[in-house]
Amino acid sequence: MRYKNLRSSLVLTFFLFFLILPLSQILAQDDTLPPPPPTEVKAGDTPNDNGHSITITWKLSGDDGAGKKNVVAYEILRSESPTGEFVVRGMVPAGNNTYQDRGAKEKEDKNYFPPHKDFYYKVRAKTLNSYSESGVAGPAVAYGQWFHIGKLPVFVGTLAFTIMVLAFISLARKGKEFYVRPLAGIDAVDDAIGRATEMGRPILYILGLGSAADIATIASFTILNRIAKKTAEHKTKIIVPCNDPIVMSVAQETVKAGYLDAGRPDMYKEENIFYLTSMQFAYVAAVNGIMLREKTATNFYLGKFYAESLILAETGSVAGSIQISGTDELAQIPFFVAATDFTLIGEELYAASAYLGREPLLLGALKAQDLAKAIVMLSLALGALAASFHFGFFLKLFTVQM
Amino acid sequence: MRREVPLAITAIVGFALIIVYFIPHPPFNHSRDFFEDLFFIIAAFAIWLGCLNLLKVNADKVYLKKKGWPFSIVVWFGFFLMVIVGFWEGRGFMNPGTTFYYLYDKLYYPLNATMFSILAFFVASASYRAFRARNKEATILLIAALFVMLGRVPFGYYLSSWLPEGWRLGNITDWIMDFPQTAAQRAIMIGIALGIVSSSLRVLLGLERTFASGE
Amino acid sequence: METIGIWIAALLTLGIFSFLYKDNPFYKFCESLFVGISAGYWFVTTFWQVFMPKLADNLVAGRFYYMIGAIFGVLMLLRLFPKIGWLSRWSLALVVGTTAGLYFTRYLVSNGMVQVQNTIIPLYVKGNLSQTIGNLVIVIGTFSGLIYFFFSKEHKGAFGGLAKLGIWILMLSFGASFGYTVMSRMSLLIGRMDYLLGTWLGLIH
Amino acid sequence: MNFLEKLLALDRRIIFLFIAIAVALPLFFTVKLHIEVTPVVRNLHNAMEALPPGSKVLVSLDYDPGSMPELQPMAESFFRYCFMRDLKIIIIGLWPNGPIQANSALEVILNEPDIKKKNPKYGIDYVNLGYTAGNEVVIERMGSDIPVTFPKDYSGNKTEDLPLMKGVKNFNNIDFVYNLSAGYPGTVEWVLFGVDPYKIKLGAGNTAVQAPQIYPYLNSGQLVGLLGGMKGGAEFEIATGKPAKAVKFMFSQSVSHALICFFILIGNFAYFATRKKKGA
Repeated sequence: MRYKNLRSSLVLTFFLFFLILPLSQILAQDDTLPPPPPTEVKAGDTPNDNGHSITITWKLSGDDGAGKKNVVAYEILRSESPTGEFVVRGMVPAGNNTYQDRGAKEKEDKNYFPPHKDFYYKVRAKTLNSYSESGVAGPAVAYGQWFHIGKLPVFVGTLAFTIMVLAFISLARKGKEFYVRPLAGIDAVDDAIGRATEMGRPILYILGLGSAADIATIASFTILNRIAKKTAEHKTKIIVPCNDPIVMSVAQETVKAGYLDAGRPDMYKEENIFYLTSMQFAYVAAVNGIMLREKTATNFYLGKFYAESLILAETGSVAGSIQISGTDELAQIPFFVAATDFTLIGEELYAASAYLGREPLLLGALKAQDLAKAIVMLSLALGALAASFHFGFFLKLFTVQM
Repeated sequence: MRREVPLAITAIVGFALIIVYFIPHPPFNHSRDFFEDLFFIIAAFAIWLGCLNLLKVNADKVYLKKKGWPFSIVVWFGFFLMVIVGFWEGRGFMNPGTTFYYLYDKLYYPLNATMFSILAFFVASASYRAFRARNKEATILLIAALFVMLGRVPFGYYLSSWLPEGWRLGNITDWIMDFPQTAAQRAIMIGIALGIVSSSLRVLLGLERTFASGE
Repeated sequence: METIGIWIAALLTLGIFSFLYKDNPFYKFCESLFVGISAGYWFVTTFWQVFMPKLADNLVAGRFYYMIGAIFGVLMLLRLFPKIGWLSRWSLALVVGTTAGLYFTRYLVSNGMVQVQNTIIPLYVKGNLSQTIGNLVIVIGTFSGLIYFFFSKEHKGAFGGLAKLGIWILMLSFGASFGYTVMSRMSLLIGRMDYLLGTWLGLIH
Repeated sequence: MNFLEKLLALDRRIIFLFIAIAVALPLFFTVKLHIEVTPVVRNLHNAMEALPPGSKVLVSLDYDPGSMPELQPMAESFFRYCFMRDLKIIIIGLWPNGPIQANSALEVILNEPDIKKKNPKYGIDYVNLGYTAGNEVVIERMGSDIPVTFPKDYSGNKTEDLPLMKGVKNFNNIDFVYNLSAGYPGTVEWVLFGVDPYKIKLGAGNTAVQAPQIYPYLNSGQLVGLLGGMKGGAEFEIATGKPAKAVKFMFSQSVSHALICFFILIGNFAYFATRKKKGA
């Protein structure tokens, strides 16, 4: 008897279940019923910015991704008083729970966002044909920060590195001798100049396509200075065609200074350091011509180079020149390595000026670089180990927020 | 004055820009953009230096009847052709349909594209010359280049289709690009970063000052 | 006009290509024209796209602090007058200081810290052998590559061994980059050939 | 000097000649190469196949003549595909040259017999809204109002008067976005300023040099699919069943690659052979 009842109630439940399920589905289609509103709305200053933005966060509506799953978007509304008129400031698709209300920094701008002023916010969950609003959050004030916390790792890195450089330089000043290992590209410089002298043919020095302020170009200026001094001693002609007017001006000064150091200012000829054009391939077309017509014995390509690197290196090889290259442009290093006789790879180019000059102060800076490199390598090794054991602390040390 | 002022300007501007990087508060947050603009403006002035130098060198060649002087007239012609038309057209000088655009499209572009495409020939001759298995390093260079070159065209498919999926040339290419290539690039990049940071410091501290040299 | 243009463009194309055989007057002509045109093009573009918007427009809009740019720009030009030419070094100092200051943090972050951050990866990925090997290659490769760039120690012993490994990884990468670029370089030549044979001569469709 | 030594010091002009032939000759032939359609291209094709006829696709051409060899075939195959499938095309450019490139691609495609039969009409089946300055800001503005961002089309007609643009207000009325990119602004900007805030469906074609930088966005799903370089273009043509320029160019590409590899091999052969002789 009791079992029978149980069975019939089970049947009834089943029946009801299959009746209710489609019904509930039909009801769910009815979007006129507003979704549950977003909750826990919070508004506050956006951190680490210039003070023209407020960040709003909320907890998703019950129908977003769950429940009836019919929320399509959230609208963010703003007012200057909790009871005043709220205007729509922006919209984000469903699934998002933050919004940055940003505005322009100029007072004249239509979309100016005043700092140091109270604002109130509401968030509206929208379905296709209805919506519901959250409670009012605020007041929130936008203000600018004086230090970007997310950039703290960079700050620490900057400070640490500066201290290291200064420390090594002061060691160098005190007369400490530093050892640096030999670099093939540097050792080849003297031979290359000697070769040009023996053959009685000129040296071609290309500073690349960089501006006078690119670090690669600056490193190249220092090397040019040393080489110019040596060519003055050997009475060898040096030709420096330039791609940038400012680079040309500095190159003229640099070579002149080199000749002065060698005690041969009379031999300096300004017409050998000249400007061609700033357009990459036109410049290369002209340099190609110079190589073949002047039959340069030695070509230096030191600085910033782009696609033209291989055109230069191959034409130089047609002309039978010895070629020494160096660049920090990642994509071009392979071509120089393959097609020139010696290549200074990336960092070696910057180090070259210290190598050639053997100035203790520059060598000191080089030592600081090596120390920093050792720290980086240690961090890499420890970091990878830590990551293998799902230990995320190390990664955080290097994570920079923009 | 001649030496100290430039070094002081470099140091003050440089260190200020480093400090400003950490300050989001106005007006400092825009100072970096402003200094970048200054950089471009100065370069825009400096272009006179370059062009005058170019014209002078070529005028000298014509005047002194140096070897190949007629070509210097061509340089002058080309320069003034572009400058006159460019200023005549005004601000919309590069809009399609203008004479300047025609000159760009029919003179500048083909010359530029051809010079660029010469690379195809040089890539071939450089590979022939440089990719010899002289030692271990050169052999690695050579093999990696061969694999990638073949792996990127249908030809590589024919060569390696007998291999199981995942071991074909195309897959090997992808693997090399994804892992060893990434590793090497990172090592170079980190080295470059340290080098640039250190060189920047040297410049700002006035240790590397060839750029301000002279009398 | 269009037909003349195509002929001129085609002849200039051939002129540049003739350099591949040897240096010749035809190439010299194209080269000189190219240098002149490009310098003129650069001059005009800089005027309309840098000088006007970045200087003139800002001054017209009342942002007079942009005068600083004009002043330093004029100082740069004083090089043309030998007696006061040394003043141009002030502008140069500004340019160099600006870039050094901007590059310092830019490279420290994007080339330094971000790369270190990306290399801190687990050495063992459960159930994914190829990823595990790949990660190992990345970490060891970056590490040994950095060893190669170490200036203070001679490449000897175990250190030298790691440096050697570093060179191998670098060479592998250089070879791969070289091979990878061949494709786009060939595309450029194919584009030119298509112009000569198709657009100009109409031999292919 | 024996043969091997001559081979070792081969005049590069001979190599140049061979390269020129290897590139030029295949252009005269149409050869059926086996081109495997990789998943990234397959995904793009599938996403476009899923669009019903009449869907509106926006194509942004962000390159200049410098990247024509790689990207122009992609533009052409895309237009051909859209016309065949009756998809409505809206052309824009974030680079000044983009809309010009589009016109020259259209000129080619509209003259193809298959397309001539379809007889697509300007304003109804395709429009070219031209170029607007502002780089990524243009994308942002399009998110709120396309007709305001592009008030007039390439030939100066009012955008609102074009039948195709009726009811096109912003990205909500666009079914698919396709971007051909050679740098900045390009695919990265479309992802950051289009996909992320407006959830547009984006496919892209890139130069071979640029493509590796775009891969991370594919893995994260922000990009539907990607055509990388000439090979990607050829794969798309194969996927759509209409082999054209890229496939043809790919033959040149293949032959020249093979030739370079062949040269490297004989160079090494000569190198080892002469060395052995010297050693003996």
